[in-house]
Amino acid sequence: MSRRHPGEATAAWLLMTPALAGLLLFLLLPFGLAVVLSFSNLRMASPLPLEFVGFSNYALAFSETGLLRALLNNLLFALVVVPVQTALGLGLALLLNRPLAGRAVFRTLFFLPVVFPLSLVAVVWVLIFAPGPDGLLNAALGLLTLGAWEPRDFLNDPFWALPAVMLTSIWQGAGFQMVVLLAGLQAIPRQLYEAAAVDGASRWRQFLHVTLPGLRNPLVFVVIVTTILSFRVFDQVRIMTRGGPQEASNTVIHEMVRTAFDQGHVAMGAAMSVVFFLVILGIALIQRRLLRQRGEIA
Amino acid sequence: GGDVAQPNGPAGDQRSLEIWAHAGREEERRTLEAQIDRFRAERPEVRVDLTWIPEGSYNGQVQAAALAGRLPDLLEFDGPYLYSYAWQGHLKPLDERLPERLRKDLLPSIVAQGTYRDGLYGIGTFDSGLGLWGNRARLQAAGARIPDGPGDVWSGDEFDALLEHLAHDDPDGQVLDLKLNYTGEWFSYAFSPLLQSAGGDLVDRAPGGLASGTLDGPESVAAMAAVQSWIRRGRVDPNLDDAAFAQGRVALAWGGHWNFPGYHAALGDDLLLLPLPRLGETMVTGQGSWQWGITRRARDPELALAFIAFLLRPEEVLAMSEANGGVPATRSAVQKSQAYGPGGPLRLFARQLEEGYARPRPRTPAYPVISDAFARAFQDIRHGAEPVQALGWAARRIDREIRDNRHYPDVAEAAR
Amino acid sequence: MRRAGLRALLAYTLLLAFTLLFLAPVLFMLVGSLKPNERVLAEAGTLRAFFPDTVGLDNYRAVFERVPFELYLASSLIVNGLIVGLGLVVNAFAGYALARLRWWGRNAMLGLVLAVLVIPFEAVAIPLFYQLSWLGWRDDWLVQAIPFVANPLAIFLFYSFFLGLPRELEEAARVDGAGVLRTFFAIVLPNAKAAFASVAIVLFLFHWGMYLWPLLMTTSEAVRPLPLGIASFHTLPPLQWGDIMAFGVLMVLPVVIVFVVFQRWFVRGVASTGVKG
Amino acid sequence: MAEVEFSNVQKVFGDRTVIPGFDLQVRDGELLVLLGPSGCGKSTLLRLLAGLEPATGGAIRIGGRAVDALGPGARNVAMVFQNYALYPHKTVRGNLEFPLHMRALRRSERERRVLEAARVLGLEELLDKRPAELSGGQRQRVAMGRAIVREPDVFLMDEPLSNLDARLRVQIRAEIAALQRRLGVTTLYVTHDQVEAMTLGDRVAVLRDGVMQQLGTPADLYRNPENLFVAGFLGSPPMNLFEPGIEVRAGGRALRLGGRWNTPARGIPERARYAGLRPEDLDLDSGSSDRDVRLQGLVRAVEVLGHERIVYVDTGDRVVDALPGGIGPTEGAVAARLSGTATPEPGQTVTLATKSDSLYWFDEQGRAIRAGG
Amino acid sequence: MAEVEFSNVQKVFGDRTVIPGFDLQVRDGELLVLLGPSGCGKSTLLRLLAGLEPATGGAIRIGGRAVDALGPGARNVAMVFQNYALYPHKTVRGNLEFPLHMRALRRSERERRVLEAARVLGLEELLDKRPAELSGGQRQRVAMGRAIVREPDVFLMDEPLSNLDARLRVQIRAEIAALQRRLGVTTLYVTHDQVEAMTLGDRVAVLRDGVMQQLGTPADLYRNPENLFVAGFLGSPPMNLFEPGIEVRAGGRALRLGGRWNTPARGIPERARYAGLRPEDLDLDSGSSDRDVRLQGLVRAVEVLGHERIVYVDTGDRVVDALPGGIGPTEGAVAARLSGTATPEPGQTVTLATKSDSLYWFDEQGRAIRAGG
Ligand SMILES: Nc1ncnc2c1ncn2[C@@H]1O[C@H](COP(=O)(O)OP(=O)(O)OP(=O)(O)O)[C@@H](O)[C@H]1O
Ligand SMILES: Nc1ncnc2c1ncn2[C@@H]1O[C@H](COP(=O)(O)OP(=O)(O)OP(=O)(O)O)[C@@H](O)[C@H]1O
Ligand SMILES: [Mg+2]
Ligand SMILES: [Mg+2]
Repeated sequence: MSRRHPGEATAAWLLMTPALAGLLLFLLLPFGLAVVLSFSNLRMASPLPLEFVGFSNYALAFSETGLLRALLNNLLFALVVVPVQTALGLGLALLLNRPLAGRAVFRTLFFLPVVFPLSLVAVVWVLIFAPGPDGLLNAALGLLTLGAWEPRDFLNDPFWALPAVMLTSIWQGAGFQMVVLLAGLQAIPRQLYEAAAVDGASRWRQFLHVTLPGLRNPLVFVVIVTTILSFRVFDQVRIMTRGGPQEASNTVIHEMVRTAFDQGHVAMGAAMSVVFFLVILGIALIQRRLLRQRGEIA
Repeated sequence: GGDVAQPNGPAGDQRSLEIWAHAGREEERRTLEAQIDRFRAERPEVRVDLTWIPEGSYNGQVQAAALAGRLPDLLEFDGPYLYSYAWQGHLKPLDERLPERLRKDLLPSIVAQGTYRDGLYGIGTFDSGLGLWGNRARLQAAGARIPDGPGDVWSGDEFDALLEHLAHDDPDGQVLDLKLNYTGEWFSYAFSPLLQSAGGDLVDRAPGGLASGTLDGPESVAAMAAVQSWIRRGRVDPNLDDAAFAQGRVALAWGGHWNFPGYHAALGDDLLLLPLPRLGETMVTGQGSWQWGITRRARDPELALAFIAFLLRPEEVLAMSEANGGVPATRSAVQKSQAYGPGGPLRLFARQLEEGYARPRPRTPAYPVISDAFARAFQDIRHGAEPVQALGWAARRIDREIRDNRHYPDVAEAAR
Repeated sequence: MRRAGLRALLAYTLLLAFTLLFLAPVLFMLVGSLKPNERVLAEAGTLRAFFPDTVGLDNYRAVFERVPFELYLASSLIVNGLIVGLGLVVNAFAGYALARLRWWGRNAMLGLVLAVLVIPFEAVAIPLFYQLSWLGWRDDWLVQAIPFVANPLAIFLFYSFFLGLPRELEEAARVDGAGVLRTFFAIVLPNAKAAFASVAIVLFLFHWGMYLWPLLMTTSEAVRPLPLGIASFHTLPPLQWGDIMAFGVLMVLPVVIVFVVFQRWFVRGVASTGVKG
Repeated sequence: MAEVEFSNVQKVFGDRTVIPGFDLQVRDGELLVLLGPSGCGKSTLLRLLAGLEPATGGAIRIGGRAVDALGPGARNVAMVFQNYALYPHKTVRGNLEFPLHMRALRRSERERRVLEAARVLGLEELLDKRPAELSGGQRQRVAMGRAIVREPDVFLMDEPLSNLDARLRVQIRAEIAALQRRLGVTTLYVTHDQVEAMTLGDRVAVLRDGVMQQLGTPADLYRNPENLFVAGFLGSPPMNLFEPGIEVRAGGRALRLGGRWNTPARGIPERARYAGLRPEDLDLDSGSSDRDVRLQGLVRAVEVLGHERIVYVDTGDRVVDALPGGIGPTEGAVAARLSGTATPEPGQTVTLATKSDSLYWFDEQGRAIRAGG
Repeated sequence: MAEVEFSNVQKVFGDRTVIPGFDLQVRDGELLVLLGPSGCGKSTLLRLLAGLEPATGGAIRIGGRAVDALGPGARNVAMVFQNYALYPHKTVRGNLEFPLHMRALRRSERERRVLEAARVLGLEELLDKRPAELSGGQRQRVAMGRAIVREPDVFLMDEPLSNLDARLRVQIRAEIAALQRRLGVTTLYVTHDQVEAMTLGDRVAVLRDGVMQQLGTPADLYRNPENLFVAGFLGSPPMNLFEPGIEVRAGGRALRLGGRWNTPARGIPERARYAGLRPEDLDLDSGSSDRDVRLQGLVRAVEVLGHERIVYVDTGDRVVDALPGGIGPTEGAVAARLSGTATPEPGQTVTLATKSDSLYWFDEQGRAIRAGG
């Protein structure tokens, strides 16, 4: 068939080449390198010769570094942030999907945190989480609980550090979910609601039988994206807690950067990259399965 | 005819110097910039490119640049990294080139810190002083005994009791600032002297020495337990705003020479400089600060050395010392220093360095890992982890690092 | 009628409550940036955090005095300009070739793009850092931008957008005598504004806050982007919270402007690309 | 089953009055078609009846009960939407079952009704498919099914055929008619297609800009249109409408058509301003004397449709278009539906003839002048 | 202008043969309609001709020149798409100009041609508007305009009217016919609407599953369908097709229709298996003796269309549906187009009569048996 379209094939390769080169050079090649390096003893600060060390980096990464704890933290992070953030995004989208004056303004306001770079968000929230009764959050909680709240040093409290990072992330990301879900809501034909109303469905039933099924694809989309982002958390941790205290807020990426960059243990960092990739791949595969199982709906 | 080179023209003799320095306090940065200007005033043919690098990622930057072959000619680095850089072969030894007169003038702590396996690789223009800042009024109100020199310090028990006394009159009971808001190197620098005073250390300093048995030995564990108890009892201010002492929220602050300008401005004559407490027989304190070294790839090592020599002139040493409060690195400058000279308010720091109370950090390329492991252990202990376990974990990590690097054979020497 | 009114009231109440939650940190930053440094933290727990009694632009002045903010901003703008500018072209090209043209290797390429879609950048950051360092390439604008130009997500977004574009438009152009490239530029491009706008915003948002990569790859202040700037500013003693907040405001301003200008396109673009999945 | 009554129903959107005041009584069991051009307010009326829009004024009764305060679910009406509005994620069974579910019927009763509806509509095989897997015609039937399982008082259908192709439209049109007659449920059917209206409706209400133009049986509307609008809206091709010259001549009042003066035997009413002629009332002039009105002109176009021919003849008369938007080659041409076998060629000159009592007359306001009126 | 020739053209998508081998000669200047049900491959044929799809086999010639190796731009054909495919970002002028631009015509020439096309189609006022601002009919005209400015060898039109509403469709259909005749450009016109095909085509090619069923003038196809499919596809309502009992009886071969045996005067061909009757050939039995075939049955439904009535009568015969998908109440009913004024009521028993030479006969394979054959 392509024989009949020589011009098209040439043009296609012409168009494809820059992107292809970029993907190969900056994604595939380094990933291959990560795999190779993860079996070596490469250190950034070592003049010693390179050696093959087998799987010892993987073994050590799990036994001696904070990787395992970091993975668990990421998992916990995802388990909390994904549902909460999605529910919040959905709630906001539902609120904004009605003909209210000032919808666009509210939408912009809720989306505003999304445009905030995480490095900035982290710095601002460090202040919000300031310890002592004068800290913004402590003071607010004190006010809300009529003084019953014991002020704490959130970022340095092994119990609170991870929730603090979660809260920051939820605040920053809910607007994104909202926009995607709002677009999804607006794509649901109004007539479906009208049909349901004529059929005698209450608002709640309409939500269950029209809104939720209609939002299935956008919901899957935001859940997947948020899950993957949950495993990529780095900036907040680096700036707010540096993984502490006691690894309580450490994350995979943070551990990886700390190992490879701060301590120069590149090979072990590479091993962590590979582990991290496998985790993400697992999530992506589960996503594909879920999508395919009921993919015929559209 | 503009392209015909003039024999004595500036173009022919243009020499340039690329410098990386850490982005410290504002006065410090201004002073270094002024020093460069003065240097260039003397040597107009010299071009100087100065890059400020944030402290947080300094070592990473150096390593990355080394990897890419993009190190500058003249490099400032925090003392403890010297051994690692030297082992990796990034630095040129300075011994042969350094004028004997200048070398003699250096404080012994400077030489000790800059030496790795018989070579001098780095020279600081100032050293650091670590001590306790006290609020005279509050200490007196609590009836505290005021030590009067490095030989006469509070014992651990005395210090504990003092904290409780002070806490009695304090609204929130937090009376001590350990600068917990600091990150990175601070913890090893500020608290390893406590281990040493108690008889422990970060690592066994004998050749081939490891951390196990030392860092997690009973002495070290006891020292950390003491620190943990201060925190646990609520005596320590988290100091998030870096102003606990200056605002008078605490009576005592672990700190160093760099705190002086701010604290002096805030407390005036109420400001007291005190030695650290001792946990064993004698007090031990920290030393070491930023140093200058010439990289192996420097294009013009003579010029780089000339710049270091320029910075070591007494008036330049004093200028920097005045800017950042650091202890002048040369004896001549110490003598002239208002702060550190006899009768000066910071005399204690100079004495600690000159009289051997200060101990350099372990002079091994493993130091960054040691420091990081200890800092993590410290954080864990701060948050309630058992010192034995936290320190044990750190010791194992350090030992593995040392073994992985085969006790740091002298490969750079061979490769030279 | 009354029920509708009540419902609207409830909706507004909820919206306002959420607005407060979402806006509080932003306001806190904005107000903080206008207050004297030492009072930012001191008043954080009081209403003064949001209703200052004195305001001034001193902190903004201080930002420019203490660090070369304009250099950071320029770097960020240049790097993001490169990523977005080149990224739109390169990824749109690829997305179009995959969605519309018939060529040998198309399915393989599509598979490749979908496969690398799941490789997170963080997983390759360290080896890529090594790879480029061995080449001696670091510490400039290009090294911050070029690795991000080809973006599998952007390719995929363009791909699905182009798939959804009515094929007849291009076929009409082909019958009218336009070649592949001509068709792309004269017919497809002008009708893909929503896709371009939303991919541009996505790329911009993603990379404006980029922290890890420049942390690894840059040293000089001349090429240091804003996120590194604020991180180092945040650790630069003495800690002046007012200055930090002012830095933050300055940093986020360009993105807010970009977003407010393009948000209409963005919302539409989200609807037309990602969601259908 | 119930009759439906609109009394002075009004609807204003913002500051636009879409329905200025509408009265209509739909009889019990009747299929009443609302016919009118796009935007005239047909859907709005249905939606008012279903309770999907609140009325601005007036009252609506279903089966004698005022429903204005009831929500859509409480009115017991079923609606078939133009694009069917099937629940895309539910199977056909799920779609049919949904309204029963909402009424909390017992499971066995639900199943019985669903199977019954599926049988009536020939959907048995499709019960487990989803809407995306169905053809247009099948979807249409599911939408109908969802309406009939309810056993509602009233069916509302909003252009239920407009998404189907020509052939299917004809077929399902007949199905709907038969089904409605069988079930005997009062039905309001909205369309802008006059053929649909004519073939389906027991009665047809013609709307324009929210105002009822005429209400009657299809034959009535076709034969006795009350105004130019109705006359020009029904029929395909629609009635030819002229604004002829009218003069008193020898032999009585005469009108100028096709370039010549005709004196119709039946006379010309006093107030006559416009004249109308149905295409099927025109034929080629055979010289027969009972065809006393003749038009001559040039054949512009001929359409051959198997069983009939439509010839467009350019007679040079002032032709009136009661609807907006007419341009192009048939503009100004007179359409004649020829029944014989003779087919004129385009370009040929022909004479068309008709009986004078086939002429429709309208006054200045476009109102029909009834024979003898 | 040029003739078009398909020789054994094949098209396979994946493993699906859509066109198994297609031959057709379109004469210079002719308007040839490709007619067939949805999915039969009409669009595919157009796209093969335009070069938008490569053919799997065979050869296509335009004006005698093989075009198989040429890209779409080089074939000098113009295409009108079903949804017009107007460039949304260009004004009407821009749309009309684009193909000329591609041909690198001089500016003055471009302007001349655009203005000329705009004049022909009445688009002068709209030149500076964008497609989104136009009505459906106007868009259709712009699409036509974009095709004619090219002065191409061949026009290709893929269901160009299916997006218009009923009334506009009728009007623009006539416009297209007139325009094509005026320009005299060879035209391939695709539709699945038999009315469109009949009214527009010089000749009509009926397709089924990619295979040509019959090629001829509309009248020819209508009067002499070559097989059941064509017979059942043309006409609205289409031909009534029966599978009657056939026996030799007293008086000759007889067929059983409407419950009684008829012995047609014209006889019944030997191989006859299926019989067909056009609705307009059936009328209420008036006892006239030249109508020698009679069917009796129950009236199921009546459609009144102003000028005619269509009555669906349930005669109890085995009725054949040549097209898929026929279910519902008209199934099995015989349609009769009544011309008189008498309108039977549903439920009434009527007798329909026709002349025996109106009967169509088909053999077992569905092939027509020609009169006397
Ligand atoms: N929600 C609304 N807000 C404002 N105007 C509306 C609304 N719904 C309908 N209209 C206007 O009311 C008029 C009547 O609309 P309606 O939908 O009833 O027309 P229709 O007769 O059904 O037309 P069609 O045949 O095109 O469906 C139109 O002019 C429309 O623009
Ligand atoms: N690109 C393609 N890939 C696979 N199958 C195709 C493709 N294009 C068309 N077909 C199939 O070929 C057959 C003929 O399609 P085509 O579009 O030519 O039909 P058509 O006669 O134009 O129908 P319609 O009247 O619905 O437009 C259909 O069954 C269709 O599914
Ligand atoms: Mg409507
Ligand atoms: Mg088609």
